Amino acid sequence: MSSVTLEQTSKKFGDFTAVREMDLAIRNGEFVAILGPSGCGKTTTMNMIAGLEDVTSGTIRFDDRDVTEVSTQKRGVGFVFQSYAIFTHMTVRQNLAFGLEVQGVEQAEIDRRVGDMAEFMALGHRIDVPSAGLSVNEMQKLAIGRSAIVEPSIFLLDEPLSNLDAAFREKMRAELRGLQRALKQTMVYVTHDQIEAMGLADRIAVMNHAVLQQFDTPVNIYARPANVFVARFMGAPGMNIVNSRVTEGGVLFGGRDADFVALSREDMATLRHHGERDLLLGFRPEELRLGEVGAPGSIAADVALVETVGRRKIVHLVSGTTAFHGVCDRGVPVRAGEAVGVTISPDKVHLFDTETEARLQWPVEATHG
Amino acid sequence: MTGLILRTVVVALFAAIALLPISWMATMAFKPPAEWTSATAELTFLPKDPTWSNFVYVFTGEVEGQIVSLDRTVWWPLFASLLTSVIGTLIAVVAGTAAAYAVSREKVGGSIGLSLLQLRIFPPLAVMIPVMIMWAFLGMIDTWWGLSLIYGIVTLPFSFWLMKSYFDELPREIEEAAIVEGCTAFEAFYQITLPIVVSAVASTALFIFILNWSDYLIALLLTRKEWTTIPVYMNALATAASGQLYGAKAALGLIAAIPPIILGISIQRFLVQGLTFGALKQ
Amino acid sequence: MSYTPHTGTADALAAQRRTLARRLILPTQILLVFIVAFPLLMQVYISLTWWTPLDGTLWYSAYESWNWFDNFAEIFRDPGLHGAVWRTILFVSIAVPIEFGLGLLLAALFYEGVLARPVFYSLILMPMMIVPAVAGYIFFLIFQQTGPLNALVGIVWDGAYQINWLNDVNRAFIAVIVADVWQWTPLMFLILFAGLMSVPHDQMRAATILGANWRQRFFRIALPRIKAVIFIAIGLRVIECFKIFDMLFVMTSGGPGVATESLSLYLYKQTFQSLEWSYVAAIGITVLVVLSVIAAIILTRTSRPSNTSEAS
Amino acid sequence: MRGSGQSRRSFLKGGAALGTVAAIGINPRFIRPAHASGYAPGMTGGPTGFSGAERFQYNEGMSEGRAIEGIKRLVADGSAPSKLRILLTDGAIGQITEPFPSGTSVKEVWEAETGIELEIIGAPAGDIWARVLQDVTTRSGAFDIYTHPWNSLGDLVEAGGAAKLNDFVEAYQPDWADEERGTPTAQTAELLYKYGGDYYGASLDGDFHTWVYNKGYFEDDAHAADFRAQYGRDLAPPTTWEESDQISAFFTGRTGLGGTTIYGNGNDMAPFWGLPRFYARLAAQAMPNMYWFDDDGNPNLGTPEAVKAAEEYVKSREWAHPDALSWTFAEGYSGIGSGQTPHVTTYTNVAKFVDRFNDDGSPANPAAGMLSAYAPPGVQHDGGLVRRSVIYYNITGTVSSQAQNAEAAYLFLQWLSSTRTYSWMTGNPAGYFDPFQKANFEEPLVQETYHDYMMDAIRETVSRSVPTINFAGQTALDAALDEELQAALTGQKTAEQAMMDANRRWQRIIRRRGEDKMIPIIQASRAAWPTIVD
Repeated sequence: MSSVTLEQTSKKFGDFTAVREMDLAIRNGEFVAILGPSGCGKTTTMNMIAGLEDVTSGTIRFDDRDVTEVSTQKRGVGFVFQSYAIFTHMTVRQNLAFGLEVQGVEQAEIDRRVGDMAEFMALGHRIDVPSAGLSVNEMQKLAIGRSAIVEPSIFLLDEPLSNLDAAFREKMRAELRGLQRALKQTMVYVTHDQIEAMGLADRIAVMNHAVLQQFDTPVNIYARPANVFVARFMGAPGMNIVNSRVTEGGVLFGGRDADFVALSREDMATLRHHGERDLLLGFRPEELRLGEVGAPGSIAADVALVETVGRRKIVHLVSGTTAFHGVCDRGVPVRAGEAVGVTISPDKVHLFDTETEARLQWPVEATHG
Repeated sequence: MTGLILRTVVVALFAAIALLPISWMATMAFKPPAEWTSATAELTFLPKDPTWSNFVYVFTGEVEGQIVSLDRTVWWPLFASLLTSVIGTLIAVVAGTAAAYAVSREKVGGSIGLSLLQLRIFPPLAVMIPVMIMWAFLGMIDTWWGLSLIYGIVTLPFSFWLMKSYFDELPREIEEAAIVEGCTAFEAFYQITLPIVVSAVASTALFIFILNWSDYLIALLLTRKEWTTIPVYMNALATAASGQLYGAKAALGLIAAIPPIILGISIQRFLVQGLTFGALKQ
Repeated sequence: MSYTPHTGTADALAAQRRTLARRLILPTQILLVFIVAFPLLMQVYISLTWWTPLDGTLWYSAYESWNWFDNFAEIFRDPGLHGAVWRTILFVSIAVPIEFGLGLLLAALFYEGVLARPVFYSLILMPMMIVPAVAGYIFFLIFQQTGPLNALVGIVWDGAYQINWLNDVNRAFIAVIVADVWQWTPLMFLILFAGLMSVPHDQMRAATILGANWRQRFFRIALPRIKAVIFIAIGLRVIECFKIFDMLFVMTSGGPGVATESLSLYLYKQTFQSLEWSYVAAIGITVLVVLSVIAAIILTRTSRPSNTSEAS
Repeated sequence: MRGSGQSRRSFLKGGAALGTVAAIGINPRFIRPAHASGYAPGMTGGPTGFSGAERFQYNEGMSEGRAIEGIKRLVADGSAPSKLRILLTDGAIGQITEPFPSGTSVKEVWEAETGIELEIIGAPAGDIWARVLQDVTTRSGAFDIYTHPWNSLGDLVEAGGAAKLNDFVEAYQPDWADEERGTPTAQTAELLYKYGGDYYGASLDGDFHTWVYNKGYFEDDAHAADFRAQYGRDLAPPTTWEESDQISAFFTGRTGLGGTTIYGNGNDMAPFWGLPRFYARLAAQAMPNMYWFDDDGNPNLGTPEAVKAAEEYVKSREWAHPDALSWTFAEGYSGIGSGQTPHVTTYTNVAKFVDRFNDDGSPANPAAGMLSAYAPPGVQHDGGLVRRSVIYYNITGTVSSQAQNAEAAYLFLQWLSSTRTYSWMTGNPAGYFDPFQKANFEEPLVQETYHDYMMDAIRETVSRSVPTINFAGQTALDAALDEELQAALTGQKTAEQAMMDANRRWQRIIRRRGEDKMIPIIQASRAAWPTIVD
């Protein structure tokens, strides 16, 4: 197992840029999820790591070894396909042995390792069945086992759970996590499902439009999204982003005269540094509280619609021309048509630049000064 | 990249080998008699003195420089080929599609699929005597309907197996829903299922047309003169006039070759299924 | 939901559908019975006699020369037939493997990728679109003593024009094999390439990642996966090759002598020259029995996948 | 553009197309002012409208006239059919349908005099027997009259396909065997018209295979001098096969007309078409004849004489064109016409198709004007020189047993094959029908078409021609022999093996056909052989 480093890695298909100048340092033994909407470049990134796609520019290193020009066969990666790509014309044993055989490992060694791997994957009793007859669960195990048996330096998984139904997926997710720990493997896991990413990964790389948006722990991604895209993409529903304006008196919610939003001291410091300007204000729906109209520090809003989803209510709110939503327990007595006062705790407010949509931080980059 | 170029070169070589014999006939069709063989002149690929006379000859029966006038021009054989191929195709496609639907949906007809396959595998010459006697008894020798009928029968296996592979893929629920809505079973077949597979039917028909058009043996045995098809006409031309009407025969060969090439290339993807009886899709 | 079929119960519906199916299959059944029943009966009947049209009687009077199984015994004694069968088998077992090999090579090249693929694809398919009788004529032209091939040979080996192709026993056999390979390699290619394209891309990539080189991927993953397609392609060619008539008839008429006489050409000569119709009938029945077994095998092979898909 | 009318008139132009000599239908050659009209005194029918037409006219006292009268009676009693359907060899159609020498055609005269339409259905020469057989065995009844190789007559009769004509011949008295005008000998008539003692066919051909040579080559000083130096005798038409083969060997590889390389043996050797060459060699191997079967009806193919003939035949391939094994008669014609070969054995109409000049006086083929013919070569025996040719193919008309009206069909055949109509028709260069009746050879139009040298050679050939097989089983017997000969020609067997195998196959075919039935027929067929020894 090894670390994986991408430096300024780009991939172009003709005029189309699939991945743009990506920098990504995956640590040894780490479980990393690459997350993003479809077409964001996450699969291309993984294919480049595996060597299935040549890079257009930049470098890929496994540990200190530059593998940019190394062919797929020689890279020593494990790859689990969304379809599992089981060789259905072979038995379980033949599947497991395939990688060792083509690499010219001795037969006795192959037999031993195949036996061990089958036991480890709990496929020992199925070892001589045709693999076409396996259950989905077994197929996934076989796919992982088949990759693991060649002791890859890094393990890549391409949405391996997306074929499964919801209940089974959760079970498989847990199993996968367990396997990763047991195998002590560096794993890169591509998914469009943020819950999967949050639940599995040590760190998450969020991608959009060929660009890496943020690479951080799940907690940080959630708590300190690097930009508007990440803020909106993570969480269900995503973060509310409203236009607002910094004035002498404070931050005007939705650019209106009346209501100011309370900010943390840290944010206030940031804003003072920037001076009077427009910005984007972000807050998570589950972080706002509904109260009486006119409560101190609250923003006046009307309830447009209330949806009940499971144990939660999603409340659609309108304040002036600004629409946003909140989530509350289903026990909260709120009805459409009511006027409410919305409070957001100051340390849960996120500030983003209107132009770059990047998180405003102290000190802000000079270009925005 | 070098691999790609190397592969392309090899493939181009194959393409040249595929093309050269055909183009030899094609250029032969435009050569005057003196250029037909190396007995009278040095052979060249392109005609030194290109001429339409071979075509004029087979289409009008007479041409300057040919003292032999043809008893029959190519027009009627051309028409005979076209008519019998088209009607044979209709018979095969209509009967085959209906049977394929029935077998796909209701498993009726026992081992009809096997019987049809045997029909295709069997060498026609081993059974031609009784067929000739039967055709004669029914007055069908050298008639357009007699030839069309046998064409329809010998290509039936293809239309059956092809269409069955299509119907097998189509979920029954489509018709069941229609029947629930109040259609009769036939209306469900005719108004719901058939329109869905209409392009498959069309491709099957083109494919079978090519098969019928390409026939030589059956027309040789079951026609006399009136309804001989192009390939038979072409070969007979050589027997009668001499083996040396190379140019005229090449012109006929070209005329016979063009429709299948055009149709065949246009349905090439479909051809695979036809030739594998639909076994490819698994 | 609350729809109720107004056609009645599910049983009635099923009955209606079966009735329709029986009607739809009827034309095909009639055509089959029409083409099979009488010929089969007549074949069996006259094969047990010595009847030939030269007897001056019609076929139904064939019982006058009843001979039980003499014709079938003749099958084992007839060197002409044995020669034709042997030549046909030789022809099939040389031509089909070459066609398969070249077709596979082409399919592999296309699978790996070539420039201008659609253009080359169409060009390479062209020979199989040619009417077989016309293909026979094309190669008749090419292999003439005074034809282009010898002209080409004359250019390469100056003056050594005089290779005799179609009037030499061995070279004529080679020539007809060349013609058959030319015409039908494209079919092999077409089917095998389609087969290769149906191999899941992920499996090939998985094999690559596991360290398999090109050859290992091709022979251990792709080929085994398209076994059924290969079976069909070869089976189809063997059957058609075994029946071969049109091309040979036009190109060599079985000549020189009987050097290129296939089973079909032999039957043609028996029918129209020797007029041994009862003997031809006996051969026909023998061939039918042999081929039925083969057809049954093919059918079980090809219908298996559709059965499993219905089950799932 | 050139209209077809013009090309019809100038049809001999552009005759460089050697490959086209085997006609599907040659347009008429002779353009003469049409001034005569009406019948000559005492004549009631026949062609009119050209000078000499009276030679082909007839009255009720003549064979043609009797046929016409017979038809008229059938028409009168309402039993005549409205048309007659004839299966005819493709290349022969022109002689019936093309006007000759100008004015009217055979078909027009018939239709005008009888009102019965002639429907001609053509088929290639090589396929026509298969078509006949198809009609007979399937009882299609698509034709009233078949034309087919004379060799197939026995098969056709045995298969029940031909109507017996005895009664009609008795009633209408054709002039087929007329001493003045008919077949060269009474024997020939027996051979050509009868099968098993009964009348079945009407001969429409004279396929006595004839030797044609390039006189220009033979008289060329350089060739002649070299030949004399090599063989110590003059380069002259051969009298024996040995001499013939020497000539073939001598010419092979020499340079001929237009720089072409000569092959010495011009014969075509394809199955079916090449067979008569072997038969001719075989027939001369004994005194007075080497019969195909011995007195007891056993095949003679296993004899040393047959092996010798086969060996010589196989050897002759050396001097033939390399593609000769796939050649039919047509390639043979073009070989002699182009000057590629010094001599060829073939059908007599080679003279009319090849040896001719265009309207502008230029030769239609390079060798035109240089050709001549000689009597068949033979084998020198102690008792004399046996020179033999064969009758082979010889288009023959038969009345189908399924004819709608056999009498009407017969009457047409009698009319067509009687000496006046036939002489008229055979003079027409537009088809295959060749002269064989005495009257034909006397006819100026025929002489003009076939050239004088051919007239003499034909007469000599006819008297030395033996019949090839024409009894039931012929197709099988010839096919078996053919196959073995081809095996020998292509080196798969020695000539001896081939002959032994052919002998066995013939025995088997005869056994299978029934020896009791076959042997009398075989013995009877020997009676028609000429015994002339030079």
